[in-house]
Amino acid sequence: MAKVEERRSTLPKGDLKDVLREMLLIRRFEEKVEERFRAGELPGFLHVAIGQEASAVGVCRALEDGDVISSTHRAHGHTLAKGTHPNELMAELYGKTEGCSHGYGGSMHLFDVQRGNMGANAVIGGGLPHITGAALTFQMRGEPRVAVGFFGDGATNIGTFHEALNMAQLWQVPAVFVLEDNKWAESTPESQHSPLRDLSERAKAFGMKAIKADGQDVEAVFKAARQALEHARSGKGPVFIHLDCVRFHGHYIGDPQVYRPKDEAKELRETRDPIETLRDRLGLSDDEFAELDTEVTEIVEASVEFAKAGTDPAPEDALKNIYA
Amino acid sequence: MAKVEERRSTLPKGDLKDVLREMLLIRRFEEKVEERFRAGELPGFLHVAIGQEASAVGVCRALEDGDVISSTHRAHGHTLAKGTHPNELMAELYGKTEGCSHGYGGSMHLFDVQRGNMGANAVIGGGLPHITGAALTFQMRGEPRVAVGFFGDGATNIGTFHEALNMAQLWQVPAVFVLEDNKWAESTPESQHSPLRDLSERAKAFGMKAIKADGQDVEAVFKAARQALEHARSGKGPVFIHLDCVRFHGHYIGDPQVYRPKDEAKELRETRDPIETLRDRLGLSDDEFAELDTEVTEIVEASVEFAKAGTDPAPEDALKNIYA
Amino acid sequence: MPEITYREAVRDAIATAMRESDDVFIMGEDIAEMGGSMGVTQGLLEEFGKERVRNTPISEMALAGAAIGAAMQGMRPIAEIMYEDFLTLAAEQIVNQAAKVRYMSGGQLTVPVVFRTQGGAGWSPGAQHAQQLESWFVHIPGLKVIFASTPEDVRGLLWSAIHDDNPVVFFEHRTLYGIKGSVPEKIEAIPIGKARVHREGEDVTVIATGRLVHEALKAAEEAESQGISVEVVDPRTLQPLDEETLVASVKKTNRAVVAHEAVTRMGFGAEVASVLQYQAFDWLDAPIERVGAKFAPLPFAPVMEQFVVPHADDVLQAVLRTVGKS
Amino acid sequence: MPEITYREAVRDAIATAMRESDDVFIMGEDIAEMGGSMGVTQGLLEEFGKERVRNTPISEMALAGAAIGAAMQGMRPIAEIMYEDFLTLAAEQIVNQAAKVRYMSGGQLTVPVVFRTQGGAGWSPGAQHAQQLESWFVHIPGLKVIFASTPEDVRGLLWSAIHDDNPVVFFEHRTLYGIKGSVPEKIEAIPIGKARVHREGEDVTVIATGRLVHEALKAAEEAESQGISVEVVDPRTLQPLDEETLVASVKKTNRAVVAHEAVTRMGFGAEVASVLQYQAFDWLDAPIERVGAKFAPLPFAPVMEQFVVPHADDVLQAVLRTVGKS
Ligand SMILES: Cc1ncc(C[n+]2csc(CCOP(=O)(O)OP(=O)(O)O)c2C)c(N)n1
Ligand SMILES: Cc1ncc(C[n+]2csc(CCOP(=O)(O)OP(=O)(O)O)c2C)c(N)n1
Ligand SMILES: [Mg+2]
Ligand SMILES: [Mg+2]
Repeated sequence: MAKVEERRSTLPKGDLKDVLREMLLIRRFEEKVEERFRAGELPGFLHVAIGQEASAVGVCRALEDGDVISSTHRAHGHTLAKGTHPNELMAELYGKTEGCSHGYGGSMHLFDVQRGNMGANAVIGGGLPHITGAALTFQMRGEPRVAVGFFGDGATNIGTFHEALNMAQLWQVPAVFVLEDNKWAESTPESQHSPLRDLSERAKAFGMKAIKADGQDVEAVFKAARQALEHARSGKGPVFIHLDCVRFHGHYIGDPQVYRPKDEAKELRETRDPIETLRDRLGLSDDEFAELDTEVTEIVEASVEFAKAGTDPAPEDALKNIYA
Repeated sequence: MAKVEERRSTLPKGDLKDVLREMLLIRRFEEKVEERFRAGELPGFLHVAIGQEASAVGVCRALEDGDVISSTHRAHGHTLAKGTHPNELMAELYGKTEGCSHGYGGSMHLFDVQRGNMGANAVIGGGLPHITGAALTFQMRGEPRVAVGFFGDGATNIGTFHEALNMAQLWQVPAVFVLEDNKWAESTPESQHSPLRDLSERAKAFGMKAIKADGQDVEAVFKAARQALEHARSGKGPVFIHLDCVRFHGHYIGDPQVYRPKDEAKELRETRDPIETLRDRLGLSDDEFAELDTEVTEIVEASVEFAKAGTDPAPEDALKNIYA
Repeated sequence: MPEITYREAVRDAIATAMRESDDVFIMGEDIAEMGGSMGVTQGLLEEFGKERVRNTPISEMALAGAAIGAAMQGMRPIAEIMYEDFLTLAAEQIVNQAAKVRYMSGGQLTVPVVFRTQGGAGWSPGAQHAQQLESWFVHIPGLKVIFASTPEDVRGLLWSAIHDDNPVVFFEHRTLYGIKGSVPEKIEAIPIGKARVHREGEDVTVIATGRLVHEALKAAEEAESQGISVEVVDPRTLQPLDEETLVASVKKTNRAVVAHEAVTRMGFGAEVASVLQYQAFDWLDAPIERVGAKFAPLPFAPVMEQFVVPHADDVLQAVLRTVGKS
Repeated sequence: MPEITYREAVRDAIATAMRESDDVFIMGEDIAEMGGSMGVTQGLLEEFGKERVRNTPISEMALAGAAIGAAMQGMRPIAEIMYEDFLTLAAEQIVNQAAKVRYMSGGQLTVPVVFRTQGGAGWSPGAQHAQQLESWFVHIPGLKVIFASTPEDVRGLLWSAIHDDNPVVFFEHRTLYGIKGSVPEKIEAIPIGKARVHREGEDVTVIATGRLVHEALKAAEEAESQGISVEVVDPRTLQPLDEETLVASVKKTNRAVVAHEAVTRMGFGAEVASVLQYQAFDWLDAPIERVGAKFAPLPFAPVMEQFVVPHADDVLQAVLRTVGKS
């Protein structure tokens, strides 16, 4: 477990380039996933997090060793940010035994327990009570660990969300709940799925501390996460982080987005791209950026090679891992 | 349907004695139910509303013809207040075909559709989405009706509550949600089941209008209900009413209340009895009160006679009413 | 007779019922602008507007429960649960409320609601987006349960379900949306509780539901080429169950296979086998075979997924076993 | 061997496991000061404190889900769902999460959680407080399902469930809490997946669960007085199912009755009957009889309730039918 004195509330300047690199890696990874899916190479049902790299990276950078996360159907970014190697993630998407869930999970069921990823979840809100329970365990064992649950704006409408956060607050467990508010739940705009225009108000139903941040600004995300984690870790109770995010792409790969104003995504890309924002802030030259890009692109390409060269499970493997 | 011009926002003085009479009827009815249950005459699982008469009567008095309610496991008071004859209610508790649910329902499943009672519910929160759906129907049909759902403090922890109220607010349906906050969920005090000390804050998660009132003061309840109903009926959206209530008795009949401070109920009885409060306010003499008491006691006694003389269903009747 | 897809058939039943009566409306997640996650409700928003083609928040309990409340007030809502797996979230409302309100009220209320849902494997979504749970609802008195396998059946049965005064859990199969079939020009109600004999045969009866009806028909052709005559029957309504037709068929063929995509253990086939062994005991020449998914959650990797769920060949092997040819 | 009640047996298993390991704790509604709605957990708060005997809000989803999350972190939580009917609320977490997490993670995680619950009719609570839903969970790969009928079994099996690394749905029957039986001085684990032969017999095998075990034993005595020798077997674990013991018994007696309190249709008996007809086809001299609740929600009025749920006489009549004596 990381030592307390090492914790910082802002990202040291020297780390920022690495943060940019990581966001870019996620971006290129997701683009590759879209490409490979459209090429017919990837089975299943996939949701990419293009545009939401800052929330994954900002939050996961703020974690200490021993902290755990649970993710959603839109899980690739969180999984990479929590430390799973791109090879293992890509192999999972190809259904290979080398995958992080050994081919049993797939895009919506990514696990990497060793690295503190308690699982993506294809059921909206499904992972939130696990966070309450994990945090309860840390509390009961007196361990200085925090459990962090990601969820979307659409998820704030489901009963599981209410019950899980309410219970966490009641018991003052060290949990942080991170709302990635991209204003869409599949095809349903926020105005059609929630009566609130400021979803941080949800926290008031539990009296939970809420922190708002620009989810497109990785430094802001990191800062909010740090603050929340400190609060939770020090026994002051759980925190609700509201991240104002955007969705650049369709809900799932292949989504024609008939329901969405034509220019919305384009505009968002121009104004709220977390990668462009940080790049500008760092004043990176085109060459410097291209260098980073080449680096991560190679990692992504290599992950595809790794995945393709991976092992298909045997059909009968389907009967393993059902019971311990 | 009652005419709009007849609606009043306070109880006319002349009605107050009748209101007292009705609360007293519920009180004596519930006491009789306890007595008959302890005598071994009543089957099943019963929860009485002794001490909470003001919320049932205050709210139901404020309704117009055509308005509907849904109730909880603690349903006798609501049912009587909504107009079901004590005979039919008592007959139901005795499992007779003359009962308001014809012997199929029992204490936790009281229905009286003709009188706008859409049903008690033995599942916490179970009836709340029905209120959203009934109100939606009124909205879609352009009928000036309101659907009113009762629930307890314990129920504010269940996902159904969150989903049902959220949806009602989103769609701005004519619904009123009445929280009877008696500070206990079975054996669990509010501090052990909810992180909030003011449960009207729950409404903030939906941006729903909230009204607070003393649930032991029937006039205050009526006023709050009137205001809420007007709001909902006029298309301004649903309202959350928070009633500060008390529970005089055990959670269920027979509850030894080992978990409860010895004097709590006694003190509450002395200070917050809705019947005593109204009686004092009306300045009723002992004789006048005794007269009322005799009147309602006779009604209650008659209901027991009626119920006992009722018809047992035939065993095979159990196979009726399963499908329409 | 026009040819339409299973998807169009579902849509036609909904649209026609909505045209006919203002009491009918549909609510569900992403059913409006997007036309549903399976494209079933495409075009309905444009025709009927957003009041009657109502997007809901992600609130399966309230979505089911609000539909129940509306039904109690005389509406005929169709509540779409996007994936069958999410029935687990709506289970309380469907099982404790919809199924029982009429009964608990001693017959005062009816709850004419249809819970439409879909599921099924074959596209590698993983363990939480494709399980088949129809047997759960067959166990609950007060519900009707339908699982149609062809465009004609799905249209006629959904029509009947919408007009039925009872709560109906209506299963569609994801992989069937694209299949085509001819349907009557005008929608005809198909009675709830009537099985359909898809193919007559003498040697073995295969009772199949959903996708497995098509697999059974393939298996039957293959069996025929091996000299075995297979009768294929689709119960279509799992509750009430047309025991008469099933038993009559087995009394004729003396052998039975029950096939569905759901896990075999405690699947619908268990009920059918139990009914058959009881009512056709003296007619049975071989144990009743059950074909269903192997006892595993649905795995992601396609090779494993294919291994878990049953196909025509599994049905064929079961048929062959019943005639002692395997 | 001491005599204790079924209630005390449950409590003893929990308390002993909690003494043995700090990883074991129990959470549920009203389990602390009140000792549970059935008095099962009385005294535990005093011994273990409110952290480990944890009252929860009325939040069945989060209660089940938090237990799952704790189990994923290595705890061994016991989550009490007050009434079986409320499993419908926790169903998503139990079925889509607990049952599948190990599988979906490719074996990285274990989820050693016990979902304890109780139900059963006979006290007129009405339709939402007494249904029996064990068959639902038998249908879900990844879960183990236990339903014990005696103090000894409930203690030994709960002990095993708590120590098992898989999610277990553990059913208790409300009307059994008061029954007494002798138990070993020290708790002995009873293996999950082993049926118990309660009574040996030659003519008919009755396979019964929960309350019906006791009804079956009564029926067996009555049958004996009529010259029919009945073997009574309690599977105890419904998943995994001890098919071997059941089949062996039926191969001996050539006749079978399956009895439970749940609704017959799609009840656990359907699975048992299907297994038996398959594996003991050539040994069966009569159709397998199923005894269960009639197809109705549970009515309130005692006369109707008694009519709906099965009793010893229903088992007896079924036994008589199998030997052609009715
Ligand atoms: C319980 C449940 N209902 C419905 C779905 C289908 N579904 C998958 S993602 C999604 C929208 C989620 O929106 P949000 O939570 O905002 O996350 P985002 O996709 O925007 O990241 C829906 C409705 C689901 N997976 N689970
Ligand atoms: C979903 C569900 N969980 C648990 C119960 C058991 N139960 C019945 S009443 C009750 C307490 C309810 O408290 P509250 O809502 O405050 O109502 P009150 O009894 O105080 O009127 C509980 C836990 C239930 N009926 N339904
Ligand atoms: Mg979103
Ligand atoms: Mg209360």
